[in-house]
Amino acid sequence: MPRPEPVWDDAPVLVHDIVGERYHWLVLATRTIAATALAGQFLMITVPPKGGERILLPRPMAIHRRHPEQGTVEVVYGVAGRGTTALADVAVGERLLVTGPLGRGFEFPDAALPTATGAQQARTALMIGRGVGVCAVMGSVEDAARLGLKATVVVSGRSRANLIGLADCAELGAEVIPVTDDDGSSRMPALAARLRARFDAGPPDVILVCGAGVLARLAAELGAEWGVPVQVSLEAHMACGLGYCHGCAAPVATDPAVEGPLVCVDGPVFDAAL
Amino acid sequence: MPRPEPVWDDAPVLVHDIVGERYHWLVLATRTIAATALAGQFLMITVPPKGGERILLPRPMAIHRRHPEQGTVEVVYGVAGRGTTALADVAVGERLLVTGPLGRGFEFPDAALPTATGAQQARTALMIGRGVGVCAVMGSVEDAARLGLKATVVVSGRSRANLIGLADCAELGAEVIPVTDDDGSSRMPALAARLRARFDAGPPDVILVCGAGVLARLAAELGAEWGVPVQVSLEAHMACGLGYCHGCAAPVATDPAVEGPLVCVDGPVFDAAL
Amino acid sequence: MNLAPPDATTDARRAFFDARPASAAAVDLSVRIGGLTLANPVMPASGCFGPSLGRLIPVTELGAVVTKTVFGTPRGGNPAHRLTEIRAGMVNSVGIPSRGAAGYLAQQHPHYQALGVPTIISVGGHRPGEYARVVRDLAGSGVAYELNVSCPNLDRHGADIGSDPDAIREVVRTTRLETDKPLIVKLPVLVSSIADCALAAEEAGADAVCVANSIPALPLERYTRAPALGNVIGGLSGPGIRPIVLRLVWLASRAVQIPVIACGGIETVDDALDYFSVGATAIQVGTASFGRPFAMVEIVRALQDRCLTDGAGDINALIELWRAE
Amino acid sequence: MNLAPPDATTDARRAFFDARPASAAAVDLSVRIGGLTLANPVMPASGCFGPSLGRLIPVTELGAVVTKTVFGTPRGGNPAHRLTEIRAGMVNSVGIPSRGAAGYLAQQHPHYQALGVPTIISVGGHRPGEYARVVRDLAGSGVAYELNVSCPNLDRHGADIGSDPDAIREVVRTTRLETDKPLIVKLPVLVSSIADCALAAEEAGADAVCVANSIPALPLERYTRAPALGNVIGGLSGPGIRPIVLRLVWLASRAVQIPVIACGGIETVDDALDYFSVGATAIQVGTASFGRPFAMVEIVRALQDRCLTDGAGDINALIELWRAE
Ligand SMILES: Cc1cc2nc3c(=O)[nH]c(=O)nc-3n(C[C@H](O)[C@H](O)[C@H](O)COP(=O)(O)OP(=O)(O)OC[C@H]3O[C@@H](n4cnc5c(N)ncnc54)[C@H](O)[C@@H]3O)c2cc1C
Ligand SMILES: Cc1cc2nc3c(=O)[nH]c(=O)nc-3n(C[C@H](O)[C@H](O)[C@H](O)COP(=O)(O)OP(=O)(O)OC[C@H]3O[C@@H](n4cnc5c(N)ncnc54)[C@H](O)[C@@H]3O)c2cc1C
Ligand SMILES: Cc1cc2nc3c(=O)[nH]c(=O)nc-3n(C[C@H](O)[C@H](O)[C@H](O)COP(=O)(O)O)c2cc1C
Ligand SMILES: Cc1cc2nc3c(=O)[nH]c(=O)nc-3n(C[C@H](O)[C@H](O)[C@H](O)COP(=O)(O)O)c2cc1C
Ligand code: FES
Ligand code: FES
Repeated sequence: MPRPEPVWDDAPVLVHDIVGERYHWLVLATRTIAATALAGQFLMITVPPKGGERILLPRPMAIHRRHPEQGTVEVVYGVAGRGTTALADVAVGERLLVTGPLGRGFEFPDAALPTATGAQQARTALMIGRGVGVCAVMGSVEDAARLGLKATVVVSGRSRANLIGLADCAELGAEVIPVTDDDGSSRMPALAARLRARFDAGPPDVILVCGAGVLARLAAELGAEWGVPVQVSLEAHMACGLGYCHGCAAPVATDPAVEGPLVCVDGPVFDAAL
Repeated sequence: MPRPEPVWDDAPVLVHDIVGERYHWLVLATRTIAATALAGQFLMITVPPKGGERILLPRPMAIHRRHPEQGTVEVVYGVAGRGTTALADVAVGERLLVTGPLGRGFEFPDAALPTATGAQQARTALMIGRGVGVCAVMGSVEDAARLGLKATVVVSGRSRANLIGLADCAELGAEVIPVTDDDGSSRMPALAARLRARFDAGPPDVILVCGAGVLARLAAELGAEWGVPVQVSLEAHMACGLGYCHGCAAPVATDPAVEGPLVCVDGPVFDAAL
Repeated sequence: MNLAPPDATTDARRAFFDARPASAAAVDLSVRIGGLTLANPVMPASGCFGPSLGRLIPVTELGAVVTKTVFGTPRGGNPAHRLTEIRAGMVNSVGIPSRGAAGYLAQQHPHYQALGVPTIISVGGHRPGEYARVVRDLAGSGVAYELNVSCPNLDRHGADIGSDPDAIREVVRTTRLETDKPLIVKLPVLVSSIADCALAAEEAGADAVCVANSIPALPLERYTRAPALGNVIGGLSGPGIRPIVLRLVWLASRAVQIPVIACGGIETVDDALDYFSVGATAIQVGTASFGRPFAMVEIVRALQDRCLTDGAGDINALIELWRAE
Repeated sequence: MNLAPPDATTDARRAFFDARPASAAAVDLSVRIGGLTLANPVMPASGCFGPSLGRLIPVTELGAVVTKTVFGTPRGGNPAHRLTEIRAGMVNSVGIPSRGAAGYLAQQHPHYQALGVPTIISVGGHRPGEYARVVRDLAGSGVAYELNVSCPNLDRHGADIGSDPDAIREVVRTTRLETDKPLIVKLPVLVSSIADCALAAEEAGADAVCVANSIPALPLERYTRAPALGNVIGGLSGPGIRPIVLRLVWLASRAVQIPVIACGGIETVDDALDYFSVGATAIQVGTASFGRPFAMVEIVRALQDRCLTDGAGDINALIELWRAE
């Protein structure tokens, strides 16, 4: 799919609320981005100066939901350091400078798409996200609903109150597998066993996962077992989001004479090679 | 008079209000400073960090009023740059780190003090201040009231609404000569004529003035005409307020091999030499 | 959710792309760098621009563009993390990945040419002798070369080439033999005497100096105290370095006759005028473009507007109004 | 010492002057600089302390005090304004007024002696050869000498003496002949190679290096663009310079065996630990004391507390826990 042309926009903040115990929910009015963004693409959000605090670099944030008819996008973020702390101070009615949509998103491989003539049974996709990582895969859950794929979403988090996207999945008709740290269900052998039990008989046609850690390794393992493609969304520190600053080297070992992939343009979504 | 020992204090802000159109009025609870400060001494006020704004150097501020019984001092300040802008954000109930009392204050020369046996007529003092410069002389107005001197205070400002210390002078029984820019009464020939008319027949015994500009020159001129001593309070950029950083060189020409006076310890009050 | 539908493009953005008034466009902001005349004195800092930024802003309003530094042979750059932001500013240890001169010419230069703006090619080297070769390999591409001498001299235990006036002389002298195009020497901050470095460049035949590169720094993670960058050391940039670089520009401008291009923490037209007031002829914008992609274009337009409001016929007249001395 | 009774009104101040728990006082924070043992590694930066600060804080809790730089003959200092604050930090152009060595001994040293803390005397010179003479004239006063080589070399067009390793060697070699007391060389920031400068000091017989002085900068007034300082150029200090100086301390520590005393933007125990983690042995606090006169004492106490909570028997064990490598 050709990538949409990025634009910058001075986007009014329509909603800025707390969700769960630790996350912030932003709804931004930005018609062009809402209309063009692909699943898994992201924004660079410039944090406005406030009370003497100056944040120089924009912060990359996944586009959690796209509402092209309303001309809005949703972002969910956690407060990590100076930038997100200052971002949390922005009030409804203020504007945020955003650039997007950016990067390579998730794309269902042809094999996972319902054929033109209609497949015999619905194609299925497994999405896996933890914390705000759920946001990176939510666009694909939207796409699945639109395209008629059956989506199963593993939503992982510290506790039930901090699971992101449950309402979104319900609205989009996706099956949710909620797992949390406090009851141990998010831990690796438990989750792996649960997914194998759920899918060994009928594996999904694609696995989409956000995060560089154990979840990505689990997805790669299951993908290899089931023989299905895996796509993983990665993070890197970023300055431009457009491919010119070379700041967002993917955390992979490379030939010292050849630059490795850049997360902002070659990713954030990469094909997982086990 | 021996100078009181300076202390630092973590002083609760009891009042923080706007006065006139452009000034901020602070009442700080700081018992030792309130009890020991001499007229014309000053504080170093550390501006607390807030919303990412970091102010490194404390800001020198005259002690406008001392209330030893209540354990409080008053400060009146105008917003000039980053430091005073951030200071204006401090809320009642917060604490301000203050160091003081600092510097050489105003001191009535013996000739201006009522003699022990009682002078034939009350001694008189003329104070001159403009804008927040009125604060530097207000301590002497307090002293005059206590010592039984008759004080006349020229209170200069842009407009009537921005004259500082009118209520204080009334409370302390001082005569006020209010002069403002908007009716031209603060301009030099007019003010000089008015003071000559008021005092030529019976000059004051001392003139105390705050400011390095035309008012100080006028005071020096009148002092020379009338043969009375003049003391002037000066400003300088300061870091320590205690004499050790050598940052507050008085704006006077000096021998290149010998350091000139330091405003924080040799002043802020200097004897005016015409 | 039932939210009021916003406009397709917000007013701010629409206004930005509206045509400029003819009066503004008529202001002469042109400056000369050696034999080259640029339409205005505003350009990006090397490494803080690429043709992809041209997708977001009307890049033809700039005086020139500057490429990321090109080395003679390919380099991969530093390991992640390559950048971070701390209170003091941005710190980057990108490490100048490069496709080499041939790779630049084949894969990147065409995209620069397509921008329709003069392209200044930034050139790097591991030793003073290497710069001339890279310029030769660039085969006349670009309108000028910016010699980035803030590179460790591998022949001299790694102190920057540009911290040694003799090495600067060698870089410029040898490169001068390869091209008649303007040579700009971009100096590092950590030098004993910026005047000596600028003078060395001028004497050896440089057409301008650029002052300065980012300032080497070591950012640590809070709490863990682990180095925040894969390369441990990176370059500090952004508004916090401005007062340090202002002094360097002031000293360099007093030392040499050739133009001084200022670079360090410029975000607004007022920052640019600060540098002009201490002697700069042109300015480069680096870090500011990340947070505000249109920062450079805004500065160009604001210079036009200031000329009009201050009654200055051209940029030199405007600068004269602001000379610090 | 003459501490006024703390205010009845404020708990914070009363608590500050309360006796420390015996467990804290028992922690061994001592460090060695040459033959000298200091009770702890915390001291003021030269020019940011005077006996009058001892009126506000229990100065005996410090490891040492450092005087403002003393020159051989009297100097008046720079014209006003001598300091300002901008967003990047504090900038001072005090210009080191000095009463000369004789004046220092007669009028100032007695006040330092009365503090009851080891006094390190900072020494300045206009040429490399001058330092030895000043130290001789100081006639054995003080426990150590900090040679402030961030002074323009009047024999060499004004680049700092300390930016030239040969000049550093000359300063140390000649001064070494005059005294057996520890010599600390305080280096400037704007040098091509801090490692070369630190090595030059070590080879010539210095007992420690102090890294570093303030960073030369040019602050302008907003709106008018007039220089904000009477001397136009001043030294930038405060937290904004910390990442720059951290790198210098890291490089210097790797280059030499002698202790490195870190100085630059230290405000809290965490800043101190940052420097310890990259190799510093002791730390100096400058700008932070102006806004928070008790900053140094707080750092000493927090180091004691950290040793207790982290189970470190002494400062070296605490530092080991935090070594960056
Ligand atoms: C493609 C992409 C999508 C993302 N989507 C989301 C999202 O939907 N919700 C969300 O909460 N977070 C998301 N993140 C992470 C988010 O960008 C960081 O949490 C944020 O940048 C932290 O900034 P800070 O100033 O609060 O933290 P600090 O630690 O103070 O930041 C210091 C510097 O490091 C960078 N940095 C620190 N952590 C990260 C990180 N995890 N990723 C990238 N840069 C980092 C910052 O941008 C900054 O330059 C995403 C990151 C990427 C790359
Ligand atoms: C002894 C003394 C008593 C004072 N009393 C009062 C008072 O009662 N009320 C009042 O409003 N102001 C008073 N001032 C002036 C006050 O200190 C300044 O307005 C204030 O420091 C400005 O700080 P800023 O950060 O807002 O301004 P900025 O311009 O941002 O300050 C930049 C730097 O310059 C210094 N500076 C700027 N202007 C002055 C100045 N006029 N005097 C000293 N330093 C300055 C600041 O302290 C800071 O270091 C007094 C000054 C002195 C020396
Ligand atoms: C991400 C990044 C990459 C850079 N790459 C280069 C480079 O390749 N060559 C170069 O000469 N300078 C490079 N620089 C330095 C900038 O050109 C500029 O000198 C510095 O950032 C100071 O300007 P600023 O404060 O406006 O950013 C880079 C700076 C940044 C932030
Ligand atoms: C007001 C002031 C005066 C100074 N005077 C001297 C001095 O006389 N000698 C010296 O070696 N350094 C002097 N310095 C530099 C400091 O000692 C210190 O190196 C610098 O301020 C960096 O530390 P900081 O960020 O903690 O302030 C002075 C600094 C300031 C702010
Ligand atoms: S963020 Fe700039 S290249 Fe990826
Ligand atoms: S303010 Fe430090 S000496 Fe006066």
